[in-house]
Amino acid sequence: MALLEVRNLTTYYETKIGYNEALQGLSFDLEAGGILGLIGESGCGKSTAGFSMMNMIEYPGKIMDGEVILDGKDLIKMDRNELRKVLWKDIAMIPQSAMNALNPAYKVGKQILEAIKLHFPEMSQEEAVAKVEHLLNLVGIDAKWYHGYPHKLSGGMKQRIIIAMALSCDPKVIISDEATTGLDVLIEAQILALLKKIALDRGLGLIIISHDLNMVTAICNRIGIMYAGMLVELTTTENVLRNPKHPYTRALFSSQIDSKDFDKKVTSVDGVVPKLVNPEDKCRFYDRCNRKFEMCERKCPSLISISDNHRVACYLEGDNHE
Amino acid sequence: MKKFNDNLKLFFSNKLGLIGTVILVGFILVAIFAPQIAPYDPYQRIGVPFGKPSMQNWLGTNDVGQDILSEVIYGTRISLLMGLLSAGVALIIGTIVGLTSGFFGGRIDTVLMRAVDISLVIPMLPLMILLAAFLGPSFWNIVIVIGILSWASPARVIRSQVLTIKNKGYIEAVKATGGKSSYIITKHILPPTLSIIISQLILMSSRAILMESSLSFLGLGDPTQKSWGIILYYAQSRSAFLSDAWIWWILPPGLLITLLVISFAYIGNSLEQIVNPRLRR
Amino acid sequence: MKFIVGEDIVLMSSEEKAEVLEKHGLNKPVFEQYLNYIGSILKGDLGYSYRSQKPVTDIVSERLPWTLLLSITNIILSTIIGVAMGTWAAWNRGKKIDIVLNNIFVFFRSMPSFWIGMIFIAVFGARLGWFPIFGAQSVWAGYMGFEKIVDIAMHLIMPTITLVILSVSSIYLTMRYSMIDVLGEDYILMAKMKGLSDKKVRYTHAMRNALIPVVTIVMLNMGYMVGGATIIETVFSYPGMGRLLFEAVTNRDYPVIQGCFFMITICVIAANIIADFIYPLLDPRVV
Amino acid sequence: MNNRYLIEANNLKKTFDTKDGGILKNIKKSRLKVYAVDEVTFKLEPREIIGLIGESGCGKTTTAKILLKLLNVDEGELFYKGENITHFKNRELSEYRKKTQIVFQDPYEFLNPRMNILNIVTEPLLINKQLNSENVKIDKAVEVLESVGLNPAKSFLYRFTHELSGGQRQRVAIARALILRPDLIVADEPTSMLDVSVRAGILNLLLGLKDQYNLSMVFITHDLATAGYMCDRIAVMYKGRIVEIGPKKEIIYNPRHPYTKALVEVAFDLKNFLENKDSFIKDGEVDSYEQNDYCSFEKRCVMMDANCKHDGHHKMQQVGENHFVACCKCEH
Repeated sequence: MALLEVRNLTTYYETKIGYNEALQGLSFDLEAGGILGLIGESGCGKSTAGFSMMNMIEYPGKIMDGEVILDGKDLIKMDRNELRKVLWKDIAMIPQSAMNALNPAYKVGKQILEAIKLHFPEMSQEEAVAKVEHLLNLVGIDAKWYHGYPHKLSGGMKQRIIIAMALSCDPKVIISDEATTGLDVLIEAQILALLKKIALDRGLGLIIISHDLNMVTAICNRIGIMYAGMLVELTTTENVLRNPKHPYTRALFSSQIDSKDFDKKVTSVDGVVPKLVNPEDKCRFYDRCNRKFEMCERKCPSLISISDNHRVACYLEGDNHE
Repeated sequence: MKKFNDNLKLFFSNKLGLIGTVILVGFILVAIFAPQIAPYDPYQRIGVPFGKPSMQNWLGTNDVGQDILSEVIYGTRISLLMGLLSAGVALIIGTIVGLTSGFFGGRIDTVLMRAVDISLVIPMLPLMILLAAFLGPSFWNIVIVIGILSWASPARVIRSQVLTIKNKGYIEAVKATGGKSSYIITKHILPPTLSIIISQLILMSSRAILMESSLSFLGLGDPTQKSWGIILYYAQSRSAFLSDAWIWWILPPGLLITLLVISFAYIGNSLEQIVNPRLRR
Repeated sequence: MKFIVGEDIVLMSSEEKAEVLEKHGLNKPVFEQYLNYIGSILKGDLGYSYRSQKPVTDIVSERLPWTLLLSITNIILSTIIGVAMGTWAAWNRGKKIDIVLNNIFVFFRSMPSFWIGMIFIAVFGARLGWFPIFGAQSVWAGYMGFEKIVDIAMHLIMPTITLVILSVSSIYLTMRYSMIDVLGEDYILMAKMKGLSDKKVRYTHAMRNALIPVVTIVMLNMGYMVGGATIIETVFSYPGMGRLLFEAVTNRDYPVIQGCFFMITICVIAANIIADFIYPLLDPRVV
Repeated sequence: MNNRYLIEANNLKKTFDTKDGGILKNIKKSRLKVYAVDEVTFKLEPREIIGLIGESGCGKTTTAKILLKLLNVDEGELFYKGENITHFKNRELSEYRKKTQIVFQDPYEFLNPRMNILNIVTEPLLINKQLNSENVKIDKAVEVLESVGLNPAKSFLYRFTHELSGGQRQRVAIARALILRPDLIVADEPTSMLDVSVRAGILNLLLGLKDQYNLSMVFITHDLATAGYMCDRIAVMYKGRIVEIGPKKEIIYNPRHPYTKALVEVAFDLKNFLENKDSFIKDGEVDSYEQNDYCSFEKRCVMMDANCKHDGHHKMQQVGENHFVACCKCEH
């Protein structure tokens, strides 16, 4: 059984003119020790996906449907009190702009300690402090920073602190939502290396939400490509690199610069992402697709398996013809 | 133009803004048509002193036998006018200071902002009392005193708006194309600041009305002009609160001040929500 | 220094004039007068009242405690009420309770404070007789000990409530905006994700950061509150600095006016210094 | 007057006080002079694109602003077509500014949201008093909008920036920069805010315009792959200094400076970097902007040893054709 099973997760946002269907039917499994990348452009619903998995969607957002099953328990069905016990203990998140995720008024050590004491009330003060110091060392921060305030830390250090915080209650799954965006490339790479190492050492399930194809392909072993609120392709990194199927995935790769041959022209995808408020029931990539045919306009294709470990939402592939 | 209509819609979608506007329009009408509306000339003795409300004098008469209702109606004129004028003076100074300070920055900014801080921290009312007493009671003196002592907070708001705009990329772009300071101020900085200036003008008016009434109440206003504050001053000095007279002598002017200030506050707040999207949540 | 003597001197006879000038040291050159003035302030000497001929230092120090009592009670109460209500409204932003609170405080802000005082006197003083309407204590009753404290408290209630109504709104509004701002911060989201209860998020994580602008506003409003005290002391004939200043202004008693301003300035500066000590306790970024 | 180089930057230096602002705040309370740009020297030929690459705070944007004369240098000289423009003022300066334009990172910031596209695009003409009539204005706007691929141009004229997509906005910004027919365009991370699928279009547009209008470009980026695609030459900056400069193929296929090596690895073989990061760079970041006289990269360099600490080692030395490196460990 998979560590985390996400089934048909659907989240809408209320607007004045109807629901914005920001996330539609997200389904995937995550094994222990697996690193899954969710990749897509702005507005594709990847951040909504992250928060929905934590059941942390707030008004005007609403989880309409779906299950997030962690250890046999469905997070979506839990009430706030049950959920509070599971959050951070079993599933933790490194949010976007970790720069601002530390409370400026408290020492960083205290903020990590707070989570530990909340979820392990039986742990003694000394043990908890020792654990925080151990975590700081683990992420490459001197334990003396326990008593430092966030404004004294650089961006990269804050990022490391947040990673330590995410690890503090030994969760089984960590979601990283654009966690390194905005950092300098070398710092970003160093932090990714750290994250990957920890995930592999501890056998965590890691979900990396990002817009950076280069980064995701280097760190993840499975990748889900999202477009306009839907998963359009879900497969191994190998397959994404060698054998991408969905026209959008292919387009993404043809817009990447080829390091071997800089004279090879990159191409862009014309058109814009469709409006997700009351969308038409056609393939959401229809307007920008260069291989569309009449079937695509009738109904939005669903994600189907075309081979082992390769699922695509496109009528051109497999038996996706109804 | 479309944007203007959108904003108008946004403004009126805020019910309080609409209520405020209706009340204010009402007050303005009363102020303009005071001679037509008021039953008597408020400066004329028409009855016995300290008269109780009656069919002739709905709100009774004051200590010298003038009709209180007429006084209150004429008071609208003075209070409204004085509020707007004082706020105007404050805004002229505040805009100049805010624009210079925000746009030019550096040492000028430091000096001006220090002045703003000081005038925000010093106790305003005692200073006003002093100035008003020194200049002597007259309509224009009160306007000037309130105006020159309340420029600081609009100056600060305007400066921060100017600063935000000044740091926008497009200002740098204009500089890179060779645009001069005068061009940048008139074309790029003033237009988006104008709406803030107007909303500040309205908020300052409401404060100025309160200050005017306070000064008048202390006997520092122009005793020949019947503003609401002056009416209350006479009510206080004749100890109206010790008898039933407070109901018709003290209550009405105060309620009207409150109502007028609230209408300004509602309008100002809903304007601010349009002007300052940060507040639009 | 010369101009400040005012017009009164014009009305005096020449002998009187010489005497007055001599007494106040006004017959010396302006610069020397100024030096003398600074020197005597440093010695704690604020000169003599034109009117009562008593030393200004005595007059002021007699009135100061009452103003301090009124202002400090007001600041404490306004801050507690403003912060509590502001937090409550921000947490329930957009709901009915938020709208009701907003309107109540806008209403408070829009009422002329002296008028509220007059209504209080008329209703709770003159009509119902619950509270005394005049002064800070019943001087002639000769109360002692506990009775005296109760008496002073009874005299304090109406002026304080009036003053709180005047000053609470800006604290409430600042707290509400600041709280709303803070609640939108990423570290609040983080705290929620960590599994903390709403109460803990609100009081440990949000409140402390939201209080920072409130300290600034209380500090900035200190002058405003003292100003408000001036007028309310006049309404309630409360024997504080504000009333003293008002009397001095109407009497053109310039040494007293100077003395009052001097004291008020000292108080405002002191309040600012206190605020500077509070800042680092709330915000470690300020050192 | 005719000179081989369009721009020559000679030993540019610019310092800022550290009195306030960001990371610098924590160094010391005393007023420390911080080199935002230190001894920056390079030449730019006509029709050439040079890439400035480095992390945030490395001085690449400051360099660009100096080139545009938006900032004055403390030391050093700047030549435009052989003419010394370091101390240009007023008339001369506005003549120079017509010839140099900038495209910013965030097109939404760069375009005044209250102006329609027509006014945004033609504003440079208005400022430089080259607008005679409304017809000329519209004609010029249409022409330039078409050249940046906004078709049909007429349909865009009266729209506002918030009605456009990110890619379209950046095209408008480019059109505005082009309308005065400049010789030099400084592009400050023009694609970093855009989605990947849109980015390619902007990059190709800029390359096309370079050929069409004989432009030179200073292309600022933090992404080596983009620099490789766009530029003829690349200058790698670190802590205000250029640490390596050379033709792009030299930089990318034969990097010599340890910092460049790490950047190349991250951009083109991230997987390998993640596994062996310690052989490329030491943990830690730019913690201080204090400059020494031997090597800016001291703290993070894996090759650092006692021999490095000799004054003057930060000077550039040639390691190949047009390829210069500021590292004493790099022999030819």
